[in-house]
Amino acid sequence: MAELLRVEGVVKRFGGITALDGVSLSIEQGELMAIIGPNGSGKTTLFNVINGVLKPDAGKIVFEGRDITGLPPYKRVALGIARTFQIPKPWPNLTVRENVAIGALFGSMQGRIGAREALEIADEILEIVGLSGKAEVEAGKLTVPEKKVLELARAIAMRPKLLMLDEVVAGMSPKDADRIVDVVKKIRDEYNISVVSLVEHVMRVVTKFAERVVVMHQGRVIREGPPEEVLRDPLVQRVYLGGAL
Amino acid sequence: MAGKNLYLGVGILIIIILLAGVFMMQGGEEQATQTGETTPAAGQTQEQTQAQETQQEAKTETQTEAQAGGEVETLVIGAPLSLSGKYAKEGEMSLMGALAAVKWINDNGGITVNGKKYMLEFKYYDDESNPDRVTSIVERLITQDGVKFLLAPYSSGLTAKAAPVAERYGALMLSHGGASDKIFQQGYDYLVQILTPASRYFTSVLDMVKAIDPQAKTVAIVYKENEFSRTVAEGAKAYAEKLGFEVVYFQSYPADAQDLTPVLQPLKDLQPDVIIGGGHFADGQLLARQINELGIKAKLVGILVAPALPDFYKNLGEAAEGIVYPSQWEPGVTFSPETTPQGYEWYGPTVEEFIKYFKEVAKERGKGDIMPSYHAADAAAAILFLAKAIEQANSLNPDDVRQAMNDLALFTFYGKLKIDPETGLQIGHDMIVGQWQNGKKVIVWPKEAAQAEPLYPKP
Amino acid sequence: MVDVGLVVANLVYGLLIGIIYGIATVGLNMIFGVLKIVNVGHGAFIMVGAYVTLLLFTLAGVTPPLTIVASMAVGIGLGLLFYYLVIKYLVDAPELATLLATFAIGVLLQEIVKAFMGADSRGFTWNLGNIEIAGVSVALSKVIAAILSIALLGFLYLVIYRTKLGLAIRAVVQDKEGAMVVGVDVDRIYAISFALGIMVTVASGSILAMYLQSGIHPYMGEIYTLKGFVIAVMAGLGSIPGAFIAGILFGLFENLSYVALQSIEGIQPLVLTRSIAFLLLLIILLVKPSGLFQR
Amino acid sequence: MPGVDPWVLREALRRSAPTLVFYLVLLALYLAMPQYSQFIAMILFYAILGQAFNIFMGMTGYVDFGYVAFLASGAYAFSLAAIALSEAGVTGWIFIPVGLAFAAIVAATLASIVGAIALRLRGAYFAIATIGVNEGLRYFVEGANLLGGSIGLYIVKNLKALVGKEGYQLAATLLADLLMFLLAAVTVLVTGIILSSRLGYALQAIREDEDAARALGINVTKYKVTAFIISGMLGGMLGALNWALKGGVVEPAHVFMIHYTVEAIVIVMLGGAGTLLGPVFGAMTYIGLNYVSNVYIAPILESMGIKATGLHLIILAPILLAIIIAAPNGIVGLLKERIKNPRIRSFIT
Repeated sequence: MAELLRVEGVVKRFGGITALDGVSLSIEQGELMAIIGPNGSGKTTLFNVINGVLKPDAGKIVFEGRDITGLPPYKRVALGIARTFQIPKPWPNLTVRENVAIGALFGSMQGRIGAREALEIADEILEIVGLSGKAEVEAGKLTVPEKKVLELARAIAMRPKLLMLDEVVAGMSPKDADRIVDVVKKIRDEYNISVVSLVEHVMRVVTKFAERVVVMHQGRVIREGPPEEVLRDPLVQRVYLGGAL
Repeated sequence: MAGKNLYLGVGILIIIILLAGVFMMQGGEEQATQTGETTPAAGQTQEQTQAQETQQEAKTETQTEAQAGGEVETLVIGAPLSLSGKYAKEGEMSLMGALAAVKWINDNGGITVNGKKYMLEFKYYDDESNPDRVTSIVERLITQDGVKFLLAPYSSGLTAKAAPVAERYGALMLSHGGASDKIFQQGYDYLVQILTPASRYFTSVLDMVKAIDPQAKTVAIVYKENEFSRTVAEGAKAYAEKLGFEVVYFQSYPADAQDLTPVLQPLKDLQPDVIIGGGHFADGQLLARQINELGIKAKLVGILVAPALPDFYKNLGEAAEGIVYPSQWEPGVTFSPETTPQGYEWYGPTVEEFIKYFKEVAKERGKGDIMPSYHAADAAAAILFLAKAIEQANSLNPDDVRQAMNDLALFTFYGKLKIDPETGLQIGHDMIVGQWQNGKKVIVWPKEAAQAEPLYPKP
Repeated sequence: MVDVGLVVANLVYGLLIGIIYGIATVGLNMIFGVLKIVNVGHGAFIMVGAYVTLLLFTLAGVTPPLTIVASMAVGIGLGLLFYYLVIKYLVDAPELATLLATFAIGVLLQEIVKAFMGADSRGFTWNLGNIEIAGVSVALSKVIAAILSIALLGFLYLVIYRTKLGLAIRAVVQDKEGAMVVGVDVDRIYAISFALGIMVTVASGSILAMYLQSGIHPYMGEIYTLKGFVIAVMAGLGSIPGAFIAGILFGLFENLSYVALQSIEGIQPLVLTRSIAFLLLLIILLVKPSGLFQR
Repeated sequence: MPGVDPWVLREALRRSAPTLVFYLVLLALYLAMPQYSQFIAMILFYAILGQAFNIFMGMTGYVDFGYVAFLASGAYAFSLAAIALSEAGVTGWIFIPVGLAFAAIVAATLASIVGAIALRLRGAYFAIATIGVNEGLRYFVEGANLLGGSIGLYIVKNLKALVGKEGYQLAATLLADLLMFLLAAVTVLVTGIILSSRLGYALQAIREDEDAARALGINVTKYKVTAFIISGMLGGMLGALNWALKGGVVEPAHVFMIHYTVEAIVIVMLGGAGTLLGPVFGAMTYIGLNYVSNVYIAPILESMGIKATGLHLIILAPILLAIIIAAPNGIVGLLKERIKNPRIRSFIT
C-alpha cells in the first residue's frame, strides 16, 4: 500500500516542557492505526501538529509525498486531513444538520460544492451514524455521547483521506463504542480512508479496531507493531502501570 | 434564572407604562374642550398619537378656536432645540429667550394680520444635538403642528439637515445660533440669519485694540478645532491682517482637549500683544485658566463664548480678571427706542423688559434667578424679527414674509437687525465687546454702548 | 531647530498628566484583568469623581486631597450597586453584551448627573501658587495631584499584593476554575474587584479635577474612556502596574509628538497628536497584541 | 460574487422575504402618510445601519466599534464625486450612480485595509483597535486640514449646480429616501445570500467557536475580511445617501460620531444578532421609544412640572440593560423561543 503520511523527527516544546521529542511514524493508505499511551504522552499534541493547529519546533510532516509542515490548517484540510476533538466542539446554536454540512462545505471538496449538496451529504452521513432523528436539533442540546458521534459525522463529511479520531469512544457504553467502531470500519472500506485513533485506556477498541498500534510515552514512540504483539510487550505494560523506563 | 425573568418583567412593564401614558394623555385630549387660548408660556400642546393621526386631516394653517368669541387666533412658531447632547447649554437658554419674546408679544396684543389678531405659541422638541433627529422633528412641526415659521436648530450640521425639509414644505427658518457662514452660501431661499456671522465675531475686539493702542502689532490665535470656532478664527485672522496686525501664531486644539499646555507653551516666548480664540464653555474656561497659570503676559486676551457665562468668574476667580469677549448681546447694553439709529425702526421690549420676562420664564422652568445669556437674546430677537416681518407683510404666507424681511430694518433690545436680501446673512447686527472687571461683566465697546473704559493692558 | 525650553516643558507636563492618565487607567485594567470585561462607561465614573471633588470643595470647602476619600467611598458604592444589578448576570456573556451594558451604565450616570447638575461646564479655583521643576513653572496643585496618584497606586498595590483578598483576586485572574476548586468564592471576588476598580476610577476623577480645576461637565469623561483604552491596550489588558507606566509613556508621547509636529507647516499639531496616539494603538496591537508589559 | 447558484438565490429569497415585506410596509406608510415620511426615513436609516452592521458583527460576534468610519468614508467619497462633477461642468442625475459607486469603492478599500490589520485581533482587542481607527481617521482629517478640515465639505451648492434648485429639492428629500429603500432591499438580499451560502456558514461557525472552525478547515481570516468588506461597503453607501446627498454637509465631528456605532450595536442587539428581521425590529423599537419619549413623554413630564430635559436617555438606558440581560438574543430570539407553531416560526428568519 502507498504511504499516506510520514512524520519525521518532530519536536514540540512548550516553555520548559518537551511534549514531542523527535517522533517519527508513517501511515499507509486505508490503514487503521491506534496510537496509545498514558495521559500526557504527547498524543493530542501530535494530532495538533499533523492537523496544523500547532507548528513543530523541528522535524517534517509529509502528506502524499508533499511537505506540509508550514501549511495552515485550512490548506491541510483541503488536502484531506480531518480530525475530531477529545472534548467535542460542536457549533451549539447551529443545528446538527448544519454542523455536518459545514464539515462537508469546508472539507476536501472545498469550493467544488454548494450549500445544497453539503446539506444532502449531511443527511446521508447522519443516516449512517444514526443521528438523522436529531437533524434539526441545536447541537448544543445533544448529550455528550451524541456530541461525540456528531464530531465523527462532521469529520467524515469532510471526505478526508486521513481521519484522525481523538478518544472518540471514551466515556461511551460498550454497545455504543462497538457501533462507532463498526461505522468507522465501514467508512474506511467504503471511501478507502486511513484512520488513526488515539486511545488512552479502552483497550477493547485497540484489539477490535486497529491493524497496527503505536505506543507513545513522554513524547517518544517506544513501540510499534500489530496489536497482540505490542500489548503483550512487558515494556508497554510497565509504562502503563506507571513505571519509569 | 430568577434574575433574567425579573428583568424581562421590568422591561415590559416600563414599555407598557410608556404606551399607557401616551394613550391616557390621548384620551385626556378628547374630552377636555379647551376653552380660552392656550397659555403660550407653558408650551402646552394638543398631543396626537400615530394611531389617531391617519383619520385626522392635516392641520390647517392656524388652529381656529372653536369655542366662545373665537376672534383671537393662535399662530404656532416651531423649533427643533438641542435640550440634550453637546448643545444642551445653548439650547436651554434659547428656549427661555424665545418663550420670553413670545410672552412679551402676547402681552402686547399679539400681532395683527389683515385685521385679525393672533396670539403666538412656541412649539418645540428636543433634537438631542443630533442631525438625524432634526428631519423628523422639523417635518412633525410643519405637517402636524401646522408650523410655517421655525427657529433653525443650533449649529451648521443640524441646520443643513433641517433646511431641505423646511424648503420642501416652504416653511421659513431663522438661524439664531452656531451656524457658520458657509450654510448661507448654499443658496437656500427660506433660511435667514439673526445673529452676527461667525466670521465677524472678533471684528469689534480688533477694532477696539486698534483704536486704544495703535502700536499693538502681534496677534496669536488659539482656537478649538471645530467647525464654528475655526470659521471664527479664520475670519479673525483675515480681519486682523486687514487692520495691519501680524498674526504670529495660529494653532488649534482638539474639540475635547483637557490640557492646553502644549499649545500655549510657545506663547511664553512669543509674548504676543493680543491673544484671541477659544471655542465653547469648557475649553474657553480651560484656555483662560492655563494662560494665567503659565504666566503668559499679553496686553489683551479675548475668548469666545465662555466668558459670557456668569459662572466664568465664579469658576476662574482672578484668572478671569480683564478677560475680554465678543458677545452678540449683554444685559448691560444701552440700546433704547431713543437711540434708534437713522433708517431703523424700534420694535419689541426694552432691555429691562426683556430681562424681566426672561427671569419670569426662567423661574417658571425651575432655573432660579439667572440672567439671560446672549443665546437667549439671539432666540428672542429671532422671534421679534419674525413677528414684525409677518405684520409688515400683512400675510401668513412665508414667501411674502421672506420678501418683507428684505427691507426690514429693526432696532431692538438686541441692537440692529437687517439681512442681506441675496444670502439672508445678517448685516445689521454688530458684536459688542464685554470685559470682566473686578468680578463684574461690563460692556467696553462700541463706545455708544459702553458702560466702562476697557481695562487695557490686562492686569 | 527644536527649542530646548519647549521640550523640557513638555517633558514635565507630559510626565504629570501621564501619571494622572496612569491612575485613571488602572481601574479599567483591573476590571478587565479579573472579570474580562471592558468598561465602556469608564469615563462616566471619572466624571462622577470630578463632581464629588467640585461639590465638596465649592459647597463644603473640603480641601480637594481630602475629597478623594469621599470619592473612593462613592466608587465602592457604585461598583457594588452596578455589579449586583447588572454585571453579575453578564460575567460569562459574550463581549457584545458586556460592552453594551457598560455603555448603558455610562449613559445612565451622565444623564442623571446632567439632570441634577445641569449641562454647563464648571470649575473651581484651588490655587497654591507655582513651583519650579527643571526650570519649568508648574502649579503646585498639579504636582500634588500627581503625588496623590502615586499614593493611590501604592494603596492598591498593598491591597493586591499584601492581603489575603489580593491573593484571591490574583488567583481568579490566573485561572478562574483553579481558584474555584481551591474554595475561592469567585462571585464575591468579582464583586470586590469590580468595586475596587470603580473605586480607583472615581478617585482618579477627583485627582483629575484637582489637576484641571475646570471643564467639569457631564460629558467630560468620554475622552478618558478613549484614551483609557489606548493606554490599557498599550500596557496589556489586565496588567495593573503596566497601566500606570503606560499612562506615563502616553502622557510623554502626547506632549513630545506635539513638539515634533510643530515644525510642519499647514497642520494643527495638537489635533494631529491625537490622531497619532490612535495610530500608536494600532501599531502596538499589531506588533505585540498582549501589550508592552504583559507576559 | 462568483456565479451565485440558483438554489442559493432561492434559499436567500425565502429567508429575506419576511424582512422585504416589512420594508414594503414601511415604503407604503412612507408614501401614504407624507406627514410621517421623515420619521419613517429615520427608522429606515437606522434599520439599514443595523442591517449592514449585522452582516459583520451579527454573524461573527466581533464588535467593530469604529463602524461609523465606513459611513463617513462613503459620505466624503460621494461629496468629492459631486464636487468634481459639478466643477467639470457636468449636469444631470449621473452624479448619483457615480457618487454611490465611488462611495462603495472607497468604503470597501478602507474596510480591506482596516480588516487586514484589525482582524488579526479578537474580542476586546479588536473592539478597541477599531475605536482607534475611527478616532485616528477623524483627528487626522481635522489635524491635517484634509477634506475641509473640521469645517468639512458643503455640497448643496454643487448639487444645485448639477440638477438645479428643484432637482436638489427632490433629490434631498424624496429621491434620497427612495434610494435608501432600494439600499435596504439590496442589504437584505445580500444578507440572505450570505446566510444561505458557504460564507454564511463559515461566519456562523466562526461566531460559535472560532478555534473549532479554524481546525476544521475554514480559512477564518479570508471569510472574516470578506464579511467586513461587504458590511463596510454597504455602510459607505448608506453614509453617502443619508449624509452627503440628503444632508448636503459632511462634517468630521458628526460623521465620525461613535454614538452611531453604539446605536447600530443597540439595534442589532435589541432585534437579534445574525438574523434578518432583527435589525428592522431593533430600529423600530429603538427609534419608536426615542420618538415617543421625546415627542410625547417629555411634554407630559414638562406639564407635570419636571423641567429636566433629555429624560428619555434616563428611560432608555435601563430598558437597554433589561434587554441585554433578559433577552440576549433580542426580539427575534425571544420570538423564536416563545412561538412554537412551525408555520409562523419559518416566517421568523
